[in-house]
Amino acid sequence: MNQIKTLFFATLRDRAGVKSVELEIPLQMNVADFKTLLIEKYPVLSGLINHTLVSINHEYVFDETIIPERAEIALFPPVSGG
Amino acid sequence: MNQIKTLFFATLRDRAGVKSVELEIPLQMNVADFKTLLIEKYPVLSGLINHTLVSINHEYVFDETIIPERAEIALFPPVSGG
Amino acid sequence: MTTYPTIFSITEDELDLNHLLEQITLSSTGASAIFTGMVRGTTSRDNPHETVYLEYEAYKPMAEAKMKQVADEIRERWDTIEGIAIVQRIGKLYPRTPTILIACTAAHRDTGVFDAARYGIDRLKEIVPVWKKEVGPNGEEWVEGDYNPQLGE
Amino acid sequence: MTTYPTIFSITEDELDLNHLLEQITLSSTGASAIFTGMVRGTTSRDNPHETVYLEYEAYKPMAEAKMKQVADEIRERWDTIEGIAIVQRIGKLYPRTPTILIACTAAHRDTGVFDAARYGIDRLKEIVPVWKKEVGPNGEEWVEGDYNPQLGE
Repeated sequence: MNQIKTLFFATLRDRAGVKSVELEIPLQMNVADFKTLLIEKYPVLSGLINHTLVSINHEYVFDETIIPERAEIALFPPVSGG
Repeated sequence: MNQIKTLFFATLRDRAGVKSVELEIPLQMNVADFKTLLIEKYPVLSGLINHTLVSINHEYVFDETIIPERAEIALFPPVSGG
Repeated sequence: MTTYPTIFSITEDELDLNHLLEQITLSSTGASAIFTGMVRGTTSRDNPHETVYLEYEAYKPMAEAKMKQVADEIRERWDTIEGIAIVQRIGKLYPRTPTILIACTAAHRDTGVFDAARYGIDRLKEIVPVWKKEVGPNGEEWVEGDYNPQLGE
Repeated sequence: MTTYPTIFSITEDELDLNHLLEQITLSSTGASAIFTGMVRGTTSRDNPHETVYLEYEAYKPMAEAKMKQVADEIRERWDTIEGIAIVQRIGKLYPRTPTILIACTAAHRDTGVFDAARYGIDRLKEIVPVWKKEVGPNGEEWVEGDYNPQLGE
């Protein structure tokens, strides 16, 4: 299994009610499957997940990206800084 | 006669050795004739005069402009601020 | 060989333009273009509304990495740029407060320093993970961006 | 009705960017573009040379009138501009010192605020009666501009 850390920001943190969580996921899981897993765990995120950006270790990633071991994954809406 | 004040800046001041001078000039004199008069008074300016900007009462003027009464005339090289 | 200063940070402190500019000014520098964004109290365009304050949050280590990336992108596009400073202020910020700054310096003003700053602020707003919750007279809501980064961004 | 602030001055004092920006930021302001020019110690382009210091002088009342004119020209061209600050520092100024500033503010960054600042600095360098004498390791000379104002400028 792969021990990862997941961070939630902005809308996603407010909705899930959690800032960060440590999870065990299968090795070689891709981001699309990870999103499915997350929605099972946090059904309240289901309406947001298609509008969510995902980063791994501070780089943007996409559905087909394989999650490396001990990754720091972050989930957040399109950015609105400035 | 028209009593005017003439100011010299930058290269022109250094060359003429004067910052400002009060002069009496004929009424209705234009700028071209005034330049001629100035070169008679300050021959050292003759090499610079074609490269000199002239203002009257804080506005740029040209050879054909008639000098109004009690004008403040300034002579200076193309500006180089910034 | 001169090394060119690149400053980037996420901070809760007031932006000090004088100090930031001083840090990116070299002996060869003759020009700077600086952009700042401020909290608007009154917005007229699109959806007119009043803002009491904005609450900014950042994913700090990734935000600083993306700021560095924006600086690198600027240097790839304009090799005339000398110093670059990028600062995002976070926390609870009231109208009229500067919240973001990007400053670029160069020897001369006609070699892209304005374009570089403009490019920089556009990119910062696309890829730097910072968000703001807007608090108005009638409640609060997260402001949503609309850019989806592509692979490699 | 809002009146938009326009600040212009010739000064011997240090430029304070924070204070100038604060003075032209309204509750409706969301963006500023600021240009500063600095004294270069080392110039590589055209005629490479070293500068020990520059000595600036101005025809002050006309310079302030022409700064106001530049601000008016900006407002004619970009009706989105809210505040404008223009300051020229004069006196004996050493490398790395900011000597001129033009700042424009607007509600949003995409309505000409960068172009307005760019236009402003180009015009200031054409029509504002300020000159500088350059003092280098081998003596001093007046820097010459090359723009000839036309009737009505």
